Amino acid sequence: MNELLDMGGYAIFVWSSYGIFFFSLIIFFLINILNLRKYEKIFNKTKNKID
Amino acid sequence: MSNLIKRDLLLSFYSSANFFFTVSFFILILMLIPFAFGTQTEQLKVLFRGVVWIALALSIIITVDRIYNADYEDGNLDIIMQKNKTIEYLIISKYITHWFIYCLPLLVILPLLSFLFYLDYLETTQIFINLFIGSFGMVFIANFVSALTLGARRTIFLKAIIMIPLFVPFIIFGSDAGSWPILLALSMLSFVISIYVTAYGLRLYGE
Amino acid sequence: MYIKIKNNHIELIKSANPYLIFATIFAFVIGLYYSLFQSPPDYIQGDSMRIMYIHVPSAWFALMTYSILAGSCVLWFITRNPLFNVVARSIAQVGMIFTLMSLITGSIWGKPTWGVWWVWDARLTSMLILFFLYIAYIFLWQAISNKELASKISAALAIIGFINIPIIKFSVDWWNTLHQPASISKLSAPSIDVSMLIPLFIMTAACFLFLVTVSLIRFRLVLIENKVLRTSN
Amino acid sequence: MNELKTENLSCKRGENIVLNNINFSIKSGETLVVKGRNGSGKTTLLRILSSFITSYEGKVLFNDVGISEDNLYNSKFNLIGQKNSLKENLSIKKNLELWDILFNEALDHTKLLEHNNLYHLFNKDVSSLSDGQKKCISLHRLNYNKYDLWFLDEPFVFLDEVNTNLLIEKINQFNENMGTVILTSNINLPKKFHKEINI
Repeated sequence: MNELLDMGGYAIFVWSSYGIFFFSLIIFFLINILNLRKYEKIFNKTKNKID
Repeated sequence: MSNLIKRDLLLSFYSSANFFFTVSFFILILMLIPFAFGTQTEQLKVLFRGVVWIALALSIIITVDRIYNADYEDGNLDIIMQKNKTIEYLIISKYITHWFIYCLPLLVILPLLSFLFYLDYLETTQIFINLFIGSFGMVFIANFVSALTLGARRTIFLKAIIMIPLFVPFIIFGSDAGSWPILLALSMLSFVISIYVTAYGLRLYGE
Repeated sequence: MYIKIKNNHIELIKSANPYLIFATIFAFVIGLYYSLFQSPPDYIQGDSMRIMYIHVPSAWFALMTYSILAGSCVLWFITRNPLFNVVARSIAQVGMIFTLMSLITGSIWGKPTWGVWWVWDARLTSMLILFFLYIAYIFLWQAISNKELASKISAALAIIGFINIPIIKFSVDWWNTLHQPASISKLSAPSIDVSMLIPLFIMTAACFLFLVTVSLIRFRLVLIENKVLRTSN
Repeated sequence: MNELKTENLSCKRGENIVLNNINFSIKSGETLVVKGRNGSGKTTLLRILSSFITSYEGKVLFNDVGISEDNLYNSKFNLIGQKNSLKENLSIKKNLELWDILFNEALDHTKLLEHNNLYHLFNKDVSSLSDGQKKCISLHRLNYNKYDLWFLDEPFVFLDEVNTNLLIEKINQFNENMGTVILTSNINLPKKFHKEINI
């Protein structure tokens, strides 16, 4: 297991790049999902008003 | 067309964009080189070639609002577009005035400045030819960026972000002595693109 | 910006969403397993070349997304079908994220491989410029308050950027003597082992799924944003 | 004798219908007042008539020729928009000089400004003036006299009683010289003009 974490001496490079990559992707995904929810709420409100 | 050129030159003379100010701007930017990098003759020669382009790019970037944005915001652009039915003439006269006010001063002062930086006649001529050709291309680019961003007010940083990538080829080839034919091709290409895109932008905002 | 899109199409996209999210996560887990555990280290670069499995797909999709973006902007101008504008706007930000990721992972990979974080060669420089083109496209749209106008203007800008990228690549290539062979040609070279191709392809597929999932979410977001902006006016 | 008329003029902005079936016709020597609430498309109508907006349905005819086909149409009207077209950091004198070049006509400004009691501000910066004074100077463009048509967008906003009457007098004079005026307004005017439409 230690050998795997060590990545042949390149641990900091490999793990940091994978970390940054997935962290950004997840954050980006969440921002968009939450934005969509927010706008759906606003949209439903205005729709109810019109109805 | 000649009326618009006359009017723009007079306007720039009345506001703080006359010849005296633009020349001072160039001298001051280039004066920063020895302060930042020291006074070794060889190094100054190399740096001068590049920084002269950066000074030109800066002067075009900080004045991009004056091409169409100022006239758009106070309503003069309506009058200008009404008086110049053929929009291409309008655009070409804007090219001429913008080049005249912000690029010509640099070309005039260039021989003097290059002697301050120990360049000889041959090198000065090469830089002069490159600047002369490349500055036209940069003016074309600045014009269409100004026309496209008319609705986005006071966003000089955004305009710089749009413009600098488009300036990159000019600066790369401009700082090389023998590549004026490529610069000429780039300038011509940007002229063709610019005149279409500027007309497109102006028509959109006229609506 | 009036879009005639049938409600049942939106419903279809909506119902596909959880499956797509699941498939993306699944593909990434498999891809991670293969790229971190199940593939041998490169005999020259060692384990550091594992970064390639995320770097190369990001770079591919950064370029591909910009091509789709510019292509749909062109199609929008030709056909005047506003759907293309919505496609362009929903895909732009995903492309920006992929560009940023390929820049970051690329420079982290560059440190152990070349010994420096950054090389001023044509590919890296044009990637950096590509990132700023995405930024210009997205923020110009936000800066213009008339949204219909903003879409037209930023679409014009995207097309200009598409012309600009090859010019920049050519000029930086000319300017720089530090040439690196492109990754795709590296792939076709026999030096790459099949065991390395498998994780690369799985990661590419996972990134593609991510692109599709988020683009479809953003597609719905952009549509609803248009409606909200219109009713609030 | 000129005639400007519209036939079933409609204009859409995205999905919003801004103008719906506008019909009017106006001859030389007449004034048309366009009334309507804020945001009812008065400015859009003027921008269509001055050929800035070209995407509309219906027809706009000047002497029975569509305005987009008439190459000389642009030199026949004088549009005074809601923006003042003044450079804030320049003096009135310099602003008027710039206009003189654009309009290609040298006016005797001193005399005309005395008429509006503005001559003592001739060398003052525009930014130091009040909104009403700026509007007065903006309307000063009406003195350029080669035009058959005037399009005035909200000309009475910010004007005091004296200046309002002066402007009405000016419009009457222009009508007597066979000029056509189209003006927009969202308030009741002190004088009745020839025609009026509500949009």
